[in-house]
Amino acid sequence: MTRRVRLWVLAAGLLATAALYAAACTQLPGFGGSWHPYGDRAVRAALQQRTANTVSSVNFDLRAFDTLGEESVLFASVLGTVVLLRRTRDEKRVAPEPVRVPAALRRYGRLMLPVTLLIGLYVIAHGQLSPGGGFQGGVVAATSLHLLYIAVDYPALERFRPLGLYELADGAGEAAYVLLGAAGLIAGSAYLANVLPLGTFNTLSSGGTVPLLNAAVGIEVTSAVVVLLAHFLAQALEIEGEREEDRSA
Amino acid sequence: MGRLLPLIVVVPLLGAALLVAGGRHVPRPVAEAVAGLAAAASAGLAAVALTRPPAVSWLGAWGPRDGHSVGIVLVGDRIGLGLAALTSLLVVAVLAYSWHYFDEPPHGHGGAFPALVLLFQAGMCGFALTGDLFDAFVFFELMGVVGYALTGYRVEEARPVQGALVFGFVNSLGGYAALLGIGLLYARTGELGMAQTGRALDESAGASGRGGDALVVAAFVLILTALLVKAAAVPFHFWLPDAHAVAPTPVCMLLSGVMVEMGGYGAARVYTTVFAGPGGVPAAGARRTLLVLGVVSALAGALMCWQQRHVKRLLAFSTVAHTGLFLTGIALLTPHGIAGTALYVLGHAGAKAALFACTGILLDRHGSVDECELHGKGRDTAGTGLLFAAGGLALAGLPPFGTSLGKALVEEQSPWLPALFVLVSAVTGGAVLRVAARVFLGAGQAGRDGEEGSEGPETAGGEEEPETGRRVRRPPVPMVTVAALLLAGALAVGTVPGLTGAVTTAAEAFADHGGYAAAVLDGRPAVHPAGAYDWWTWTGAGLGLLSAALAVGLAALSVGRRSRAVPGSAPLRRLHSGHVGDYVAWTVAGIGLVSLLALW
Amino acid sequence: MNWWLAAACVLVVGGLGPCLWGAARGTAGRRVVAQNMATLLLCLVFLLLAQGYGRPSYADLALVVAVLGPAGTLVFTRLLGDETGARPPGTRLLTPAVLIGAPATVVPMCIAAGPGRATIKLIFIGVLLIAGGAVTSWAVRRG
Amino acid sequence: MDDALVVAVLVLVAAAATAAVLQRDPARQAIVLSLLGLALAVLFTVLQAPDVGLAQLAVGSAVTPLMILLTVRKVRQRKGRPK
Amino acid sequence: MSLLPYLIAGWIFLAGVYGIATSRNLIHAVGCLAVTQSSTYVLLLSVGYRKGATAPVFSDAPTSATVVDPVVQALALTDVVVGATVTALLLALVVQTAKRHGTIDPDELSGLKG
Repeated sequence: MTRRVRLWVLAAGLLATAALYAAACTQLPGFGGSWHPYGDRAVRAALQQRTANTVSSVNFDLRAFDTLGEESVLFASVLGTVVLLRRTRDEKRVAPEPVRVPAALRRYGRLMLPVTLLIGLYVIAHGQLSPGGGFQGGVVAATSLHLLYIAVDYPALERFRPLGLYELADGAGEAAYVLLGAAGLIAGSAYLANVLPLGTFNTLSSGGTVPLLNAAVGIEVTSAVVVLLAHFLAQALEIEGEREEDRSA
Repeated sequence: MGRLLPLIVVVPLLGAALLVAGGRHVPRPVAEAVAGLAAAASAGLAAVALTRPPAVSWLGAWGPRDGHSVGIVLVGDRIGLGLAALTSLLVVAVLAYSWHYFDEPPHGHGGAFPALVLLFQAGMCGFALTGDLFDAFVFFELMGVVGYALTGYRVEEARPVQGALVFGFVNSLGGYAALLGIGLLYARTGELGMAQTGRALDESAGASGRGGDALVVAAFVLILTALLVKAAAVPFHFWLPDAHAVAPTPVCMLLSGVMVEMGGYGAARVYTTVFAGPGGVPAAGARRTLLVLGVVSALAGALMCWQQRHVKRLLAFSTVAHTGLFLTGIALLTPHGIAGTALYVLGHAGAKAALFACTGILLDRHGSVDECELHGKGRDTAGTGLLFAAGGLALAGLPPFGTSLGKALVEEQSPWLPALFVLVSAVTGGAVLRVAARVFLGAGQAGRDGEEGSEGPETAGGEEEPETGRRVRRPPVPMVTVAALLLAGALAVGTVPGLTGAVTTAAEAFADHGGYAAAVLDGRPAVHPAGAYDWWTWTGAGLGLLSAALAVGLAALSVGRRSRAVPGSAPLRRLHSGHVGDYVAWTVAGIGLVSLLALW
Repeated sequence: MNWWLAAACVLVVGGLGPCLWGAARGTAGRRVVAQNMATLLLCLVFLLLAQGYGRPSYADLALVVAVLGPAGTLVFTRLLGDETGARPPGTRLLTPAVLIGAPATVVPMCIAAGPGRATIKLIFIGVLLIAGGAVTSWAVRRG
Repeated sequence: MDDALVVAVLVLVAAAATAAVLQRDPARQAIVLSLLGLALAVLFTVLQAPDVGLAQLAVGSAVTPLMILLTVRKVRQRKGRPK
Repeated sequence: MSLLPYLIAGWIFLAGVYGIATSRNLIHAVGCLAVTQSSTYVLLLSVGYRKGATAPVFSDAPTSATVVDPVVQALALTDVVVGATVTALLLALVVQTAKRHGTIDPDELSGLKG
């Protein structure tokens, strides 16, 4: 299809979609309205479950199955990336070119690594109380490790990052979520039922299974992001195809 | 039993997690055994659930109070469970097929392939069982993500990565459109469950006296877009031949066997549960939309299928054609149409997976899936040839295959349907039989590349890497056994007498808009007594025989000819360009087309 | 709407808007400068919003930006280093922006909050912001 | 009057999204995408969704740009090599 | 005003689609897909907004406070994760495309036609 024809098809499609969507918008309840039946029910249920952060309650209690699916999407895409970015038979691993990083930057990187990591852990741990949770904190924690690459150098990152361990933790985090859900079944209730004691409202141990599921997600996300970035880094810095002339020779 | 429903989805997830966690240290046979066990356990659970009365499972014990819930529900109705069971069985077959013969896994990840297959299974089972719109979106994405990774699995070659990319773009775009639609529905109804949303739409229609306004239609169109992308209906179908042509053979068996059908299932499920009531989309609009797209897909798929020389691509286009027929069956919106389509899907899954299995054997023996290159090379493997030809006849609708029975049930619904079904079955079956005759009998002339008649672009299937690492000398026993068992399954669908009755009852429950909501929200399952049902009739069997005979005739006529090209079809072939931009443009144009059809 | 929110609004329109303009045109260096400036301003915006809505817990977002914002900018300087060049236009603005902006936001907020854990958190964010701003503006200047 | 803030951020998000689409060079697009992520985080906070804002910040500020730029670098390596 | 957020969500969706369809670089197209997805966050959160309400987080607010809809926030959160993972996976495919085809311009990719 030529570019011109594609543009015509696209224009027709975009126009029709825009018309359809705009017509639908005129029928929507106005922005900022006060009618949110599901939301109101969810808030009541979350308070009854003594979880201060209602969003975490929805994610890890009321609609915990969605989060299981979401973690599986993350898990699957990491596994998929590992498979897609594997080193193939016609490629070799070369030592990455050393990069000279100024001392001030190195100091900043080394200093900020523990600080960022702590902030990440804080965000995970307070997931059921204040904004944050396993996913947000997990990504922050994983980013902290990569300060070693962006502010120090790649070998420093590789020393601090036993990849096998992170792959293990990735699987273990997913398995932990699945098994915590099964605890509900074993206790005689439904899958993913919140069967633990609910604790005191607005404390770290409140919410029953919510903090545990949150922690499982935190472990999985941290390790998943580390594994994901490890494969992108390896492709960009280490893996090289055999040169064309070598292959033909 | 209801409480255990989630395990059908969760057991494969746990299997995959264990395979990845143990990744480096688990030897390959152990990994494969664990995967097989997890898949089989899930299949067993689904089968046991099928024998019990239908049940629903509220996750987290957040059951409804006064018809409202804050949780997610899994619905174990017969059709959804049946699809989950079919998926799981096919996954077991695929794991057996790829046992020990599939190409070397990535270093240190012996369990990567089986783990991905298990995740795929979990995604499809979750999608089949969920009774919640957003949860369905999550599982749709899970299916998608695993699908892209599996399609691009053979990264050493050029075409798989391109096919996977195209698949990824079009499918994700469809998913996001659906999410917009779900957002619109949520704004209107304040609900996410299918039963709750449907009921809320009906109530608001009852209160205001108007149903099916622009918002509801837009939500319907946007959600339908994602499902039609999955179902590969024209003009959303472009990704399918590209992805199927390049994916590893075991993956093709799953993609064509069940994943594409999930799209049709989703369309039917969402329509009947959410939009079929007085507050939804008028039945005429929904019927027109599905019918037009179904018929066009069936015809275009058959036309494209006939002209392929790349055998996997040929089978892929036959999937487009047959999915078009499924959509046509669903479009009737009658219990009989759905029952027939369900039987047809069961038979098709067995036949199509068997055909891919045989093609995989050819690929592993000869390093090619090109009809011309393979000419006569299959003469020494009569067994594989017989299976391949039987698969072609099953596609063509030869009684007593399940495909034929399903088609017959659908055809009875309207006088013009037999013509469409016979034509499409004959052409797709004929194309497969033509390949069988050339490859396994050496009929016709050995084609050489340049002169094989092609007007317009085409994809050849030569110079492919066998998936077994190196070429195998004889067809591996597990591969042939799997293909034979799959065909036996397709045969059983048409010959086991009780099945049709059970499916008809299930279809009646499936099409019952109010009954579904009552069963899910009020705990009052509607009673659908097993009544009279149609089985084989003389007309149905006769039409099946006719289309099979036509397929054989077409194959016989064409086998000696040099050209497969159909005059005048070059512009259509040129549209299949493998270009992401083209396909995305067609997808939005499709949204426009569907909204026109739904509104008219 | 109170004064804190009004200040946040002014920062969004008068600060983030021009940053977007700067990030969308010009040389690669100028774009990275704009990105860096945007993360600095964003941190301040989050602090103002937390105060304006009376929700101290929103300050967690500022805390995260204070560490991840510089990390993001360093990603760009590290991987686009050969394109940005030394001393891209606009660099001069970075150091004064952070040295004036951070105290100008944090100090009034500390006064409003009074002594306590919230103030310690605010000062911590301010320190992180200044340290991050100093390092990134230096890294951007080097190119 | 709260509306003014919402409208300002919404317009900023729309502008950032449009600019991200119109940047044809992937490395430069990554910069605009990172700004889009920041703008979305502000929008989410203004819409009283700090949880989502935090997630968007975590993903959009460093991880996504890093992945995009590493991809760009890998692709350029291939192009820079003589055939 | 009462429709603006919804319309902007639609605008972002269409702009992203336009970008993918006209892209000459697959990395750029992946970026545009991310833009397309951000429309869904905007729509979901706009739908759940309530004027004058605060975040549904009660660690530093009284439990009697009026709050916005927490459900859409949970959905948007899931959506953000899904978006990031899809981006990663597609970028991995782009890396391999560059290796095996020597180009990432969709106009130059051939091999799957007809």
